[in-house]
Amino acid sequence: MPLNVGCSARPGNARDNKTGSWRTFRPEFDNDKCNTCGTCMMICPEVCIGEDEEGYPDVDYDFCKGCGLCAEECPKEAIKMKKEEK
Amino acid sequence: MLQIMEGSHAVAEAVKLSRPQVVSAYPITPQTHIVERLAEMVADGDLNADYICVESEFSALSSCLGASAAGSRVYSATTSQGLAFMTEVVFNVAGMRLPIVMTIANRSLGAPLSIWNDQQDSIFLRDSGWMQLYAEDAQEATDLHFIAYKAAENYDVLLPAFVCFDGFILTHTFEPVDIPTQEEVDAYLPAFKPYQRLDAKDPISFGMYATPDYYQEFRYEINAAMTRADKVLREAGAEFGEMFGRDYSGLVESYRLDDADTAIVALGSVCGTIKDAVDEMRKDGKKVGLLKLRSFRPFPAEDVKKALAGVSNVAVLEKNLNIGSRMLGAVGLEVKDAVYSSGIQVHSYVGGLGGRDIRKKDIKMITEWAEKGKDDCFFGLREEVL
Amino acid sequence: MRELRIHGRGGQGSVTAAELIATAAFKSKIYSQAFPAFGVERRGAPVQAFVRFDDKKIRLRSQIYEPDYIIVQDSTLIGDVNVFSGMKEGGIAIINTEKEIDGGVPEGVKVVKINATSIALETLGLPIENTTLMGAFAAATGEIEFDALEESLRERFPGALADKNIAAARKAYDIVKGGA
Amino acid sequence: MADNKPELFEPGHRACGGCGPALAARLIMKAAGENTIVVASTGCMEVFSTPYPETAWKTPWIHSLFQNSAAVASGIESSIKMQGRDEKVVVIAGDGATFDIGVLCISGAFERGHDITYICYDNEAYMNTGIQRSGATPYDASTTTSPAGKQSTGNSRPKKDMPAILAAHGSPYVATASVAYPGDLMKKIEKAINTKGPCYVQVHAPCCTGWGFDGSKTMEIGKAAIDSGLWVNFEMEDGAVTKAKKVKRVPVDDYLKAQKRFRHLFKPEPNPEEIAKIQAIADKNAEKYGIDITPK
Repeated sequence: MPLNVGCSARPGNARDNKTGSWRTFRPEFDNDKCNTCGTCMMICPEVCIGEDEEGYPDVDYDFCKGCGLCAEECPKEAIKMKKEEK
Repeated sequence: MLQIMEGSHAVAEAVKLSRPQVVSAYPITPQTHIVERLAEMVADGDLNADYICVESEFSALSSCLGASAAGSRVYSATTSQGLAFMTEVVFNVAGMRLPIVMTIANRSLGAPLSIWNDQQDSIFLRDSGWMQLYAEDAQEATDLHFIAYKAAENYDVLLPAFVCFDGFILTHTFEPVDIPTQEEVDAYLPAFKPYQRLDAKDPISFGMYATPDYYQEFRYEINAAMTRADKVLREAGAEFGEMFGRDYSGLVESYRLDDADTAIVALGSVCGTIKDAVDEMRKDGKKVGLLKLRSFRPFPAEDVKKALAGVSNVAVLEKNLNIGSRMLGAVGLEVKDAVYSSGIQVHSYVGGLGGRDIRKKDIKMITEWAEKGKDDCFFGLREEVL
Repeated sequence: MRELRIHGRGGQGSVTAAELIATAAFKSKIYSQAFPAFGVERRGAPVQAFVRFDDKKIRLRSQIYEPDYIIVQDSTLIGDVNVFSGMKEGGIAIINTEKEIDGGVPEGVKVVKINATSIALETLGLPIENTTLMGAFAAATGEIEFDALEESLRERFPGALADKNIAAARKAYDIVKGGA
Repeated sequence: MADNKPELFEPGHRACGGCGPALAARLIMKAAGENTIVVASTGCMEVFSTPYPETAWKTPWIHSLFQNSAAVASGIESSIKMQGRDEKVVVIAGDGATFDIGVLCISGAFERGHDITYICYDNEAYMNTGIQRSGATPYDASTTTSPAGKQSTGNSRPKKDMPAILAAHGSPYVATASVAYPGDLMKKIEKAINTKGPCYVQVHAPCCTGWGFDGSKTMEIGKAAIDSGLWVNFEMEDGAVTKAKKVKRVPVDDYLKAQKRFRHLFKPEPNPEEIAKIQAIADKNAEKYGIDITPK
């Protein structure tokens, strides 16, 4: 790939870097407890919690670093952090 | 049209005719007359630009950087301490490949504080990635601004440029200058078309950081662009010559060098005094000539080699001091490299620092020194105060 | 090439005088160059400004050490400053004074005295002598045509002020011409 | 409840898990919207979001140097104004860039009245270079250049009052916010961007690595700072405080105890004298901004 003049880049290609490999703990979501309030989606520093068709959290594990912020902040305690098994 | 005016005002006219959209500068002697005139032009509506009245040189060039990245043709001017204060941004602008043109009203660097002329301020930034063009008189200073924009904005170059002209000696001198018309300049220098710009409709990230995997390649590219600038500057200079009748197709200019045994090499306004001195020495039967360097970056080594091919001795008149180097001046180092292994003797003679006047008799003296092979040294030194 | 050195005090318009003389020379089809002594002098301190005249492009950039002409804007400078320093034989010194010059005038230098201060006071109502001295310079040296000087003054100053300055210069011009 | 505002800060960036500044960037960009040009200072956020050739930013973004973002933004604003364009120019810079090295450029830009929004993500030290003290570091925090030791209880000076400095420049809108309250943060960013003239928002962005807490606790720490009175969320319009978040204050101890940077105040022995000084800072804040909820 030729160098871009002025050390510039087209936007959004940070996605080439799959930070999910950093994870040692993995958030698991219990949709029975979830009230789809969206807190986890809003506060994820990785911007990797989306919504599924029914409005429940849908994690992109390609990027989730397993920080546990979502689990900590979930008002319904619907997210549990589990040790990654690789 | 030929008019008589102050050198600074001639440069301000050239800047106006180049149609910058953003001008950002901080006042510093002896650059002030340029920016004051530009501010007047903006105030009177003669120049359709935003004049950012910044709080420092550091912000002057930083705001130019932003304005250029956002897609405007921009201009700044400074000198000496101001240039030193912007140093970090100077390197940054080149690295981001922004074609900013900045006038340097050459002045010495403190300490001791001195407002007077030498060329240490621009010379010390030789590795920054900016082109460095030097003017002999107000006319050349005027013309080089158009050429600088044209070359800087060329996609094969995309490097910023200093147009250097000697503080006071040129900035504050009244002399006849041919100022072209707006139509003529527009025909030579079309509206700025940025290679890329900050634009919400087509976003880019600009000025990212590079890991060891990439950094060296970026620096390689800057150097390659500077190498290409040699050709682009010549072409821009030749085209200028065709349109305006003043030829700048060469990055060096030889004066009575054809049969010369000794050559004097110099940059800037002192070349005028040297030409007069050469004429007088020629009358006395001395085979001496001048090689004037119009560009120090890119350094036209091949031209220098060719121009000096027939001479035995070279006196490089240095208005800078290469402290700690065996070769006393930075220009001499480059000249010596250009003629390496040719057997030509090259000497740096340092003088005119901090505004010390350089007279024809000084030129004659260093010519004799070079003929005798006198080692690098200062000239015009007041031994009695040492 | 001919060279002029102007001696004045900060605030007396020496630099303006140099510029206007160079402009008038330019308009008289002579190649000219004007520049100040590059200094940091404040109001009242002795200052200098320079003009060169030639039939071809002027390349020389050094200061002026051996002038053909000098203008002394203020005779109180004589004594403080060696205003005649380096003057060429056959040179002309235009001095704003009505008094005798006691010594110091080099051999072969012609002194043209003019009471520019009183002319300026009469004509301009202000003791600003530089334009008056330009008239004297034009008459004494023939380097610049009076019409060209008039044109330069008209470009520099607005309407009535230009008229007054031209009148002052004219008066000095006529006096010097008459005395010649 | 996920809102519909587009995400303009992308995953794949290299911030620590649970990074407060990364969350700040995401929220700021959601509030700012697509018609925004971002100017970044050298710092942790710049480094974790733009290693060439990967960038996490989806709007135009530029980085020049550590200390010149406000000046770069001035130039961009001037440039797009001259081109008749209408993008919003937003600086996002850390506290070192803002409180310390960039003050000259910020002061100039604010005095000149450029239509820019300057956002400081305040994580209270130089995190990019390894947790050195800045002018934003709170009293007694132990950093690598203000370490607690036998003769030292950490940083010896209180936090600089940057909002007051910028309000004194005549800024029409100055606000503080915290990543712990995303809705409030986004509202303030929007208000700043839509207010003409130079506006300033200082965002408390807890740094798990620099402050010494688990990345899962970023929001909790942010809230605790506010509950203690050591951080106050307020707004200033034309130089006057118009709003401040009221709290039922709790003693500062809990907030301090939760972070390694204050551990020396409790271990090996508690240092009630120093803790009292920090409590006094919180009390002064409470009085100044009137944040205490008085029992009815």
